[in-house]
Amino acid sequence: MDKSINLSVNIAGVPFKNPVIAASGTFGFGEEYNELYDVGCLGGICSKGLTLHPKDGNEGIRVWETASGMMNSVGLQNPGVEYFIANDIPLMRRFGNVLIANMGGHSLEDYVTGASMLSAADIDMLELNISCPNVKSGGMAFGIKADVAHDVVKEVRAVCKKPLIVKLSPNAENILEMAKACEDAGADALSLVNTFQAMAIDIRKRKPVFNNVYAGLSGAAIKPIALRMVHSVCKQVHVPVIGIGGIYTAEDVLEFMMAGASAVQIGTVNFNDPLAGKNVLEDLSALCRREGIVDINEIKGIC
Amino acid sequence: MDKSINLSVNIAGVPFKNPVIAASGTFGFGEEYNELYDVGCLGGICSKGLTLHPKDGNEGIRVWETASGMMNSVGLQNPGVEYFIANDIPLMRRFGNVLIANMGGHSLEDYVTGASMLSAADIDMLELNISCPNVKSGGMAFGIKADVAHDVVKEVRAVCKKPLIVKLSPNAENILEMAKACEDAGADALSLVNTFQAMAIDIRKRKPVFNNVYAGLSGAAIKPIALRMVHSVCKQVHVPVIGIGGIYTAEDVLEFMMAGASAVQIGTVNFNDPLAGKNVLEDLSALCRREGIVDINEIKGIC
Amino acid sequence: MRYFDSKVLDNQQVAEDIFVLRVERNGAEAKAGQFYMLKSWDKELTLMRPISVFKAEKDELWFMYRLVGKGTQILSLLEKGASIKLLGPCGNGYPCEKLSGKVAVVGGGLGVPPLCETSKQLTHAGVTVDAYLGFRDVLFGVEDFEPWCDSIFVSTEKGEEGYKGFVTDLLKPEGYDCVITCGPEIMMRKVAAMCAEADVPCYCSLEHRMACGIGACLGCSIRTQNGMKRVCKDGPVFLSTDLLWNS
Amino acid sequence: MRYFDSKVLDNQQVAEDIFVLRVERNGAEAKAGQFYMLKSWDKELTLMRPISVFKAEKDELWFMYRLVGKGTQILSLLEKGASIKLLGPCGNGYPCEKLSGKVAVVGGGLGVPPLCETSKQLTHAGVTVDAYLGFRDVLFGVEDFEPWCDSIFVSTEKGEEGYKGFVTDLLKPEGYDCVITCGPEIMMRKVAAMCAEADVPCYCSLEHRMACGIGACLGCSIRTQNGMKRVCKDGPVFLSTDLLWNS
Ligand SMILES: Cc1cc2nc3c(=O)[nH]c(=O)nc-3n(C[C@H](O)[C@H](O)[C@H](O)COP(=O)(O)OP(=O)(O)OC[C@H]3O[C@@H](n4cnc5c(N)ncnc54)[C@H](O)[C@@H]3O)c2cc1C
Ligand SMILES: Cc1cc2nc3c(=O)[nH]c(=O)nc-3n(C[C@H](O)[C@H](O)[C@H](O)COP(=O)(O)OP(=O)(O)OC[C@H]3O[C@@H](n4cnc5c(N)ncnc54)[C@H](O)[C@@H]3O)c2cc1C
Ligand SMILES: Cc1cc2nc3c(=O)[nH]c(=O)nc-3n(C[C@H](O)[C@H](O)[C@H](O)COP(=O)(O)O)c2cc1C
Ligand SMILES: Cc1cc2nc3c(=O)[nH]c(=O)nc-3n(C[C@H](O)[C@H](O)[C@H](O)COP(=O)(O)O)c2cc1C
Ligand code: FES
Ligand code: FES
Repeated sequence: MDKSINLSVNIAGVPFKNPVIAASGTFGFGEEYNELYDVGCLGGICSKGLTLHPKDGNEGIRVWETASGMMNSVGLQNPGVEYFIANDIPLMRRFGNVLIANMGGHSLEDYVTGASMLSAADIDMLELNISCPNVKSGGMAFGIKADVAHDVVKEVRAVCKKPLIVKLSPNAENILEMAKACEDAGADALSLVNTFQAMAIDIRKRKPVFNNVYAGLSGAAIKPIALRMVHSVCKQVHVPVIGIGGIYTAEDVLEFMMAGASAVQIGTVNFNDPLAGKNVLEDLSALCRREGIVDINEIKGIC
Repeated sequence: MDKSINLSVNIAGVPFKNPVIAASGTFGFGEEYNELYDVGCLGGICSKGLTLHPKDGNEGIRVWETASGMMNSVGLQNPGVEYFIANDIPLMRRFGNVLIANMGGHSLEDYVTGASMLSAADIDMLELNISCPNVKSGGMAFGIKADVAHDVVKEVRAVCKKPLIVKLSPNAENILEMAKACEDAGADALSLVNTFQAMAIDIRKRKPVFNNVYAGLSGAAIKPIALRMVHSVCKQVHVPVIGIGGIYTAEDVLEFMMAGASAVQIGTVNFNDPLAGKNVLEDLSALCRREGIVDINEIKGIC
Repeated sequence: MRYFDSKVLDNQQVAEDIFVLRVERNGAEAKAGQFYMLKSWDKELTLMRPISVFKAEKDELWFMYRLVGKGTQILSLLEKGASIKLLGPCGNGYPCEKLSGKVAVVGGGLGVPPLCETSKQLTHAGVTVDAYLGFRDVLFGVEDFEPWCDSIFVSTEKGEEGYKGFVTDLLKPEGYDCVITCGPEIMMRKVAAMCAEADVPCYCSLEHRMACGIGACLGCSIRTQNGMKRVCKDGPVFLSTDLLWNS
Repeated sequence: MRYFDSKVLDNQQVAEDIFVLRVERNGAEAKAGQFYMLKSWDKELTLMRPISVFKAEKDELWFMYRLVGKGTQILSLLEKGASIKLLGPCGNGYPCEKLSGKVAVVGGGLGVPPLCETSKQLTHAGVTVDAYLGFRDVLFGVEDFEPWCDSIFVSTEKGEEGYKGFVTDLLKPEGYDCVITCGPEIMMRKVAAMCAEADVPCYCSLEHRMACGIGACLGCSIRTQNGMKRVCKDGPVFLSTDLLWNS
């Protein structure tokens, strides 16, 4: 990596050594990919999506490949906040980068309790997932209507002592109103997008592929839509924005940052290239050099 | 083609010899593709998007390839309703299949005037595009809010003597409310989806690719989202639905029909395979045979 | 666990739809029953494809696969010298080193190939192996079991070769210290039930759609007697008594 | 206009990033200045790629292309015998048959190859041709002009070969009955301006992003003196006086 190029960014007061963060749910707690490369080289890691209580997740097929993307219906399988704090945080801490706990929930109470527990633990930031489209009971609603989101963010904000990122769903009725509502309610940063609600049918079985019928679409396929959403949100809010959605390459990172993102998360690409985190970072500094970018923050929002 | 399999469908009283229709804006008025194969073999053809008055469309780059898809910002370039009626309808009539005039607009008045002119002409159906995301002045708004859509559909319905298809935008705030509003307002059928609002950035130029900044995403990339929207709309409305969005293969046609669509439109795939219309049809009858489908209407909505 | 570039040494069609791919091993490990995530594309397909180790030769890894969809289609077109990426070895594999006495390996369809390396490793561990191999119509890979097995029983559904019917009709678990099975779930369930009855331990190798292949995405989790388990990491091999067969 | 399968006869790298692809012609037509939409992929890329006819030989079509992105990368890897799909001939082409006397063809970069077939067809139409060919640093295709041209003038930006500077510095439109140009817009605008001054008719060949390539999608429309025109169907060749150079 080229040391003469500054890749470090700052989000809501938290310094990142570079803008490439592993996206929640695609990177476990970092352990597995750390067998392949030092995941501490990433700017940060978002934990898999936590809920207050442990969850088994969904039955049936959970992942399905689509054209330039994939669908998932993992359904927030996770060990619960308490187990995470006791067991996973210490392991994640060894990586030496920014530790972001990602949390979803089914009820306002769970969100608030979970957030206050997590924010008291040794994490750097909390990312509130108000968007997971997989959990039937609730889940969805928080991420669709701006006023509902406002309420949950406000309550969580009140108990959260760590910088709070709110992760938006592209299924929101109005992504701009949603972003503004979350900002108003006290979000220190926004991240977007989560997966798009989508469907696949197994024509031989004449049945939906997923038990839950719908599942979340991610990957390169969604990048152009995600980029549009990030761009329009960045023009409307004052808090920093983390771009997510089909980011596979260093070029994609620059696109999202030119659209206004302060950093990005990479998800699905980890499955396509298990060294994606490392590779994107290496390419990013080479690309910056080629494009004459000395400090990556220079190009932020120039589009 | 296998004559023992019934592919014919009926939409709002109009018989189609098969459920594969060329999508608006991707097929001109049929002339060009007719040089490559007899486009009369298709169930029907949607004309390129018309407006009351002729339009030059957008400046700058108009098409851009993306992962498993493309973006376009044609901006409804068209010769206007009057020219279309005088010159293109007679040519399209030679094909002998269902002639659907697709019409967009910038104002309620234009919609109403255009629709009454078209519905008096020799077309089989009118497809009202309330969704084109490319035209800055208006266009978008009609397709976003259900109440606005309701008004325009109602007024058009009042003057339209032909079966009226309303084409929905996936950018609608709530696709179900939108569908129901259009049904309530008198749509005889719905077609969905139009393109997704999306963005691309040329990182070398550090500028958006499109002069209008945002453009419409289509192609295989969007199929899983389109399928979900079609499925959920089909569960909510009683009028027939035409599925659109990334349909490339006979398998895709069956997926959309199993999700509840009465027919489909193919757009972007025509660029990937100029014989797509013919090929999808041939494959469809082979696929039906393989899957033991004697009448394609059997599998409609079984998911 | 490594992610590395390898070269195709050979890629032969051995039966209708069935191919054997040989790649440079590059020192990679391979316990019987483990698998690799493969890809020979860049981003045209999103995911890598899980394929079991058919044979682990000194400098080569062999995979036997059926052409079923886009990924295996691309694999099937690979020519000698082509590049291919491997992620692995993935999964736990069969505990060959812990077994002794007489073991039956029971394979069906594409569950057959992984049992070849398994038979070899069992033999090396001093175990006597009988193979029960079931096919739909055409046999593949059977001769590869010969060096490692005492007896080989073969069946086809319509009796084109060997016994006519299911391979489970031939199996008598009572005679074995352990049964190892890989194949369609319906077959493995039957084998597991027979072993339960006979009180013989039975290891099953599961399949599940996978995204990461290394335990990070929870795309392949299944419910077991001991809670949720990842087929790619905690499996693919499970004791039959741990399974719930929840599909 | 046909859409047909063809076979690659040869695909050679002729300079850094520059390749010449030869495919079976299968009786397809090819007027000078026309192009084909090519693809040698299935659905991995959405769109076909427009490439001009470099040479139309009896049984072969030749294309000269620069490796710039994903599509041309895939093309560059094609080997003899590979399948490729062609849609064309697309566009209007140069009106070679209507010209007479002395014509200058002025090409820059990848605008050079289409002028080779053009020079040939002009020669066959009894026209005398001079070629003005501008390159950045490395020459390609120049020798292919020799059979068809009276004089060939070559330039490179830093003078590595031929004249140092732009090829437009060498051109004097006054001496010609018509000028035909293909290359970067900035060059063609200059040529057009010089021709306008000298009152010599000038044909320009435009490039634009294309989806269908046959006039159906309006993805390549440009504003001209005569209204909106499709580069793929109404062009790519336009009289310079019809153009607005609106980019
Ligand atoms: C642990 C494990 C070991 C395997 N070993 C072998 C083997 O040795 N030989 C062999 O022929 N096959 C094996 N399979 C099945 C093999 O992975 C699939 O046949 C292959 O992934 C199909 O890919 P495709 O692109 O051709 O098919 P597609 O249907 O186009 O694939 C679409 C997606 O579904 C997944 N998929 C499709 N079928 C299966 C399946 N049966 N199991 C898991 N995922 C699937 C693909 O990986 C891909 O993500 C194994 C599967 C697993 C989980
Ligand atoms: C009428 C016409 C004739 C042409 N003739 C030649 C030729 O003879 N030799 C040659 O080397 N090139 C020629 N080009 C340019 C050539 O089409 C592009 O270089 C090529 O499409 C790039 O594809 P890619 O996938 O490698 O690049 P990418 O940048 O990955 O392509 C992405 C998309 O942009 C389009 N695109 C990229 N560059 C151009 C361009 N300059 N013009 C139009 N579309 C572009 C591609 O077709 C594709 O749709 C011609 C273009 C046109 C319009
Ligand atoms: C298998 C899988 C599991 C995911 N789990 C979560 C999760 O638990 N919490 C969350 O906020 N997002 C989750 N996501 C969404 C990703 O973090 C990311 O927002 C999305 O995949 C889009 O980015 P990508 O296109 O780079 O994958 C998951 C995505 C995938 C593919
Ligand atoms: C180049 C292009 C032009 C289009 N023009 C129109 C149009 O004029 N009117 C309209 O209703 N839809 C238009 N569309 C949308 C298509 O009809 C279709 O709804 C969309 O592309 C999704 O289908 P697909 O993925 O099969 O292309 C256009 C699409 C493309 C790609
Ligand atoms: S495939 Fe990702 S955890 Fe098993
Ligand atoms: S590329 Fe479609 S009209 Fe020219």
